[in-house]
Amino acid sequence: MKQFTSNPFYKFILFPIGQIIVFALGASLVLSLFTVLLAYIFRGFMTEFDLVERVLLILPQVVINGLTIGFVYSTIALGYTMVYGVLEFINFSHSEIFMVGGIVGVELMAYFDHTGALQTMNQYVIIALAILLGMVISGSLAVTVERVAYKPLRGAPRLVPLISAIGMSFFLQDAVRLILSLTTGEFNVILPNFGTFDEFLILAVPGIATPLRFQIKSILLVGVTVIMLVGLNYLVNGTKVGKAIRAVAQDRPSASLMGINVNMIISITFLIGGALGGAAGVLFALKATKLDPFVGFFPGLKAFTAAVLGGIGNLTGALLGGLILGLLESFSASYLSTFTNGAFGAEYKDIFAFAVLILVLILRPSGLLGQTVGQKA
Amino acid sequence: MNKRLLALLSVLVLASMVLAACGQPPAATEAPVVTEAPVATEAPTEAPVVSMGTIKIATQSPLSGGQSLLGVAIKQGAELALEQLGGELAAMGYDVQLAPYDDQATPDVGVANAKNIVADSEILCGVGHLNSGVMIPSSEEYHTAGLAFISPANTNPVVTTRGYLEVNRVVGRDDVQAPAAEEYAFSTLGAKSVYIIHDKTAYGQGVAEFFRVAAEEDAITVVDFVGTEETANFDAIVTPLVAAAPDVVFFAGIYNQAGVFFKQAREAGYEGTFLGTDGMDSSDLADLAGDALTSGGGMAYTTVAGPVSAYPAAATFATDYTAKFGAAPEAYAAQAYDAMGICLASIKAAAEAAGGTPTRAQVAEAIRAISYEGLTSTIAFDEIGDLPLAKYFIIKVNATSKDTWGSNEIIASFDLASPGK
Amino acid sequence: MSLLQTTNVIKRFGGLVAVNKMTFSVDEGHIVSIIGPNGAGKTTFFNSLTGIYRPEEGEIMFKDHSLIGLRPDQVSARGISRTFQNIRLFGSMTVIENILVGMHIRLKQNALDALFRSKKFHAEEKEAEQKASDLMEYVGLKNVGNELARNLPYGGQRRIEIARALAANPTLLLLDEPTAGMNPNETEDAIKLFRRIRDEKGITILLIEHDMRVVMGISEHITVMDYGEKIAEGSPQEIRKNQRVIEAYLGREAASSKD
Amino acid sequence: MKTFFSELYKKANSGFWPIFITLGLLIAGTISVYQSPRSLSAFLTLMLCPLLVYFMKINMKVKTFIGLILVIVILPVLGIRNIFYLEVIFQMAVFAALALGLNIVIGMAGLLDLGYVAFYAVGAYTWAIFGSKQLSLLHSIPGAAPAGAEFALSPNYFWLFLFLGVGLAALAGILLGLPVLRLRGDYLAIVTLGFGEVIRVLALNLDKPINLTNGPQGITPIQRPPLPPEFILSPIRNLLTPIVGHVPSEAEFYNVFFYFLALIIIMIAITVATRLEDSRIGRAWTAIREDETAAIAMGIPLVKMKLAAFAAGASFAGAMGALYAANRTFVSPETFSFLQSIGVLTMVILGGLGSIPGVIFGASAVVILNIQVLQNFSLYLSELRQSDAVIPIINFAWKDLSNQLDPAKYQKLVFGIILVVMMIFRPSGLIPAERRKRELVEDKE
Repeated sequence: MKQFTSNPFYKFILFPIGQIIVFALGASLVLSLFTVLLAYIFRGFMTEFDLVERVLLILPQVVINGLTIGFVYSTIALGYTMVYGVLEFINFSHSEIFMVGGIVGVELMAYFDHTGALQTMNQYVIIALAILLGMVISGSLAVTVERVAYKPLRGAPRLVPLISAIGMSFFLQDAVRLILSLTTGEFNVILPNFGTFDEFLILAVPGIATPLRFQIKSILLVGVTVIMLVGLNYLVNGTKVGKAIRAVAQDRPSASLMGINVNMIISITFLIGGALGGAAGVLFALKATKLDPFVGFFPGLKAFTAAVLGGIGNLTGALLGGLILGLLESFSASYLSTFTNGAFGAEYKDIFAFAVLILVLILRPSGLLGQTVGQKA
Repeated sequence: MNKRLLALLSVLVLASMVLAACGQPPAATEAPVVTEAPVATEAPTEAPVVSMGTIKIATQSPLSGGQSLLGVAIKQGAELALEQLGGELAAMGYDVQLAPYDDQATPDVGVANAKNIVADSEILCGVGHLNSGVMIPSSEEYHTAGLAFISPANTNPVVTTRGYLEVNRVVGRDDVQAPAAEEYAFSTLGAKSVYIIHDKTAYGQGVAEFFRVAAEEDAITVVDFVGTEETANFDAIVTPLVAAAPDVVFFAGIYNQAGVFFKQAREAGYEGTFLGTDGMDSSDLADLAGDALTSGGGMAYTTVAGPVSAYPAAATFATDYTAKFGAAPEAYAAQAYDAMGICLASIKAAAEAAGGTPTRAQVAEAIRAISYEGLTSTIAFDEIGDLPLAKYFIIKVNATSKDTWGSNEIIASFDLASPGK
Repeated sequence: MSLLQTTNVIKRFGGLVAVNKMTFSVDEGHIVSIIGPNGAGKTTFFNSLTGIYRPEEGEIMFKDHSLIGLRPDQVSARGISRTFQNIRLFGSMTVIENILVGMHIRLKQNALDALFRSKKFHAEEKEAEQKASDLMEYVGLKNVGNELARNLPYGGQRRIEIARALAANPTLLLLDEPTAGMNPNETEDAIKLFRRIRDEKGITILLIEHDMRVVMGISEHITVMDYGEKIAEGSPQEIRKNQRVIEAYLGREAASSKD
Repeated sequence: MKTFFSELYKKANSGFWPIFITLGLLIAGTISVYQSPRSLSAFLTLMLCPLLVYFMKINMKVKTFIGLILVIVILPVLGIRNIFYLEVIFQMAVFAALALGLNIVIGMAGLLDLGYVAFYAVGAYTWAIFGSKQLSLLHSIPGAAPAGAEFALSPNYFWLFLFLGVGLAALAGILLGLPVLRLRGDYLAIVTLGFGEVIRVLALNLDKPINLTNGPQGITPIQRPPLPPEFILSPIRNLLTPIVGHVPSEAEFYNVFFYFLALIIIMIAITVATRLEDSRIGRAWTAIREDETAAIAMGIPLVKMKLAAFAAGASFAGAMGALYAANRTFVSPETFSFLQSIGVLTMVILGGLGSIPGVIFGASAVVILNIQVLQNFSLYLSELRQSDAVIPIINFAWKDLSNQLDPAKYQKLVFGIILVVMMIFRPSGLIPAERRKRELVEDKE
């Protein structure tokens, strides 16, 4: 048994994928059951329609939506959590790194559209290229931002680099807007239509009246994020660089004494986090079909919430936090209106994440998977 | 406190002074910059007229940012009108100038500009705004200063229902427009159920509420009434929507949000008809939504400012506008042209009545008294500054990309009175 | 009757027991020391006394009242003041302000007094300033009241920290390695100062030290800690002779100097 | 070069020069604004005077006198010639008060609050809801204005609500603070950001189930406090008429009125901030900022003091919120965006964390930059764009300049650059905080 668990295939592929599946299914199941239970309880209050029936009607789709966006949050949250683990610093501009990745990806597809390559090339190759470019650009941007705006402030009081990061976030939003406006005359970027991503995989489940509809791009999105999560897991836990990152996160001065180039490792951390953010941006663009320079703000905040929810600094925690947050958001936004009979609805979707954040920070500041460590005196 | 800082500050102030000095047209040392109306030089003034001083007409609309396309059209429409129609005042000896302001589609900026505008005593009349949310607070300033403004685009009823003498508009109102849309959904489309979604802006929510009232009167089932600021991921709204499968989805908002929503709703399997109001009137909508506009039950919108081709009198206007600005007039350009025309005619009437430069109050009174033959219709204002009968159009979208936006067809147009008339 | 009495105090960090069953007392009017090698748990014990850490088990009685569960500011209000091992002054405040912060709990003014600059406020501020000046002089500093604390030399900062702690009118003063980093002359002055504080102000002093000479010179009673536990206590003479202490000190120091 | 400037400065700031320069600038500024009331450069010259008054070595009494003349006589008179200036100064005062409040939270107590504008919203909506017809519209559809809606209160209640706004904002500060103040600084920042957003979303959405805020439509009209009675106004009017060249209208009087109200509030805010700073409470805040552990060991109750900082900071915003609602006669959720919070943060950072003169300077500079310099620059560019002018050497026609290149629209860019650059190069701000020097007994010897 022991031999099996130390088998790299198990350790780096089977185990993380299993973990993801368990997290995704577990969180979905718990929330679904909870919602259905609520529906049964409040059934009597609704006279106009059957609450339970209405809840069940869209439940599968709500779960799928939640998981899809949850995986995007997880991927962004990894960027926050890695940087926090190494530097104990909230990289506020990570949401803009995410946005830049998405816009670069869409612009590449728009370029292919312009040259006509979009219709002739294999759609998956195009997506792969877009993701790759998004990762490269976002990763290098993250490293640049770190060098310019954070590195000079290392060692300063905590709030100083945070304020600098907020400034950077604002700067990047408007800088991207300026660049887009000057080059294209407007700052919305629109995903061109191509391939079969908009189509559905329809799955008829016996016993459920409406068949489940899986949008191909949702499946693609989940697939790609899972691959990246597994890759990251290998990188951090199975390679020398990963070991160095963990060492720096544990104890920077000692790591430096051990001959680890701390600056280099910090840059690599930003590179990896940024690249993940960029990839998430492209995947998000695929789903949203339109991006603008301000699109990163809310996903960024939610991903940060996810990171805190899972336990900041903890990679598995970020994954779990992202999934839970995505599901919570999807459930609340889809059902709030039904349960309150229209008094409250999807308009509270964005502040729902903040409510979760505040509750987590008050009740369990170390997050779901974080260790309880007292504040440093 | 150190010296270097003071030195630095002085340099900064000096620099900004220089900047500001450059920022002014050579003629006057005044800010903000004022566009010299071409009429001053181009008007055929054979005999020298006695100079009666300067009269300025302000415009306020978003000249920058996301809605600048429409905002610039308002400014340019007014500019063209001043050039073509300003001759009579010039002949009386007035130097008529345009004073364009940029409200950035933001209430705070609009109000600050409004204070700047009312502070300039040479401004006797104004044209603006694009957004009702900006017009309403700004017009409080115009009202207290007694400066008449004519809106070429604001459809929110509150703009005029406050009953201010100084506030007028040459377009219809949301509480007619939305019921017109509802009427189309009910009678033409035969809708039994409708899903109403708005963008959480003053405009969108206003229209949506009027639509809801009208729908409930016709016993159409309102499946849900949702406001959202979301711009990218509409899953949480689309899922219940698709499950409820209403006949019509009414979107009260602006095209750049609606386009994405339409697309995602179609992708998720919605097959009914999309309906919108004048916020949809942009060719960008077709780029954003693509096939979603024509597939299923298609898409239509109501507007208070039809395409220029809908106004027989506006044919030459379109050519002149295109010749001058190098682009075809967007929505509201013709309305802005009329608004400026009314300003000029009213100032002239008031000047003749007063026997000299009129006061703002006289101009405001003159506007209410006028009957003006405009591009869009013969314009006269009722006691609160509305048109007695305003034009409303229903346009069906046939375009699936920006280039084919012109293929949209007007399927109905009405002349309707405001409620309570 | 002892002023401070701890019984079986245990403080754990995860699996590590930093302070193990410390039973210990300080008599009023004494100068008492805790010594022990690095990492023996002295500072953790201090932090448990002052409310920064909450011990898992045990009892801490001060003037016959339990300190368990009190916040540091409440402990301070009961009459325990402290200094820190690595000086923790408020660097960008002036020296006088640092001392005034120490008086925080003794000042009676409230927000309204401050806003309306009541007579009470002026009188109290003036008195506080006077007292702060006196304290500065008492610890041997002159004409530095308006300097920023961080601009003072090391020895001066140590003194201000003591003045700041005294400002709260404590009954018990906890000094955490107060002579660390001082040269012999400075150390000599510091020892004199501690004696004066006890003799003139009647303040009981509990100090943590590393430097045996300091401790032996002034303490009436010494407790030795190692690995979180008390391994010996008694008068300086007794401690000096205690075989276990010598071993712990020499053995550990010899061992630690190897790696 | 550097020595040249410092020599120049030294020379300029000794002997009779300071008063000469200051008065000269004051007179020149006044005359030029009077002559061309719409010139930006003239206005900026005049705005340089308060800075000079602050920095130059002049007798305190003379300083106060010059300051008072400027504020009580010159500015209102010039303001009636161009009420836009009163608007600019009003905004400067509003934001200066906000910056002073935020400065207590961030600069003094060291708590980063990214949702500060929420308290501003609380103040504004307090008067907006009660000072408008909203109370009789609670059950009507947002946007519809049924006949028969009445103002619930007489405009005189404004004064009461000014205080209620302060109180409610402070209460909101305490309510927010209670659960979150134990958090570490960076978490606190994000939670306050969330709080700011929550307040905005509530303002946006509380039009149902009860129509409390009128949603995105905003609340209008909101009543203004009544002007002083006629027997006070008419002599002023008579006095002013020849000076400003026309009979001042009621609208102009209202602007002057609000200018003075804002001025009074800002004066109170400055007094409160300075007095709190220089007291037991202010020292406790600074101690917390410097070193929480040491502060608590010195007997400072952390949570209580942090709550006090939140409440004090919030109350400034509450007062200005109520005043803002009355001035605008309109509030809508758009005003209370995250951008606004960051704008106030930028003012504090630019001026100097913890520095009262600094943040006032920061607020003034950012307001002038925002509503005057950038706007004018934008208009200038759009002017150039319409002209046939060509940049000489590179032969670039202004006409081809993208109309997206519009400085006024790039506030975020400006804020972002200011924040990053200040943090890296001058974290203590342009006018850094200075500790008060005390006249100590020891120094007298």
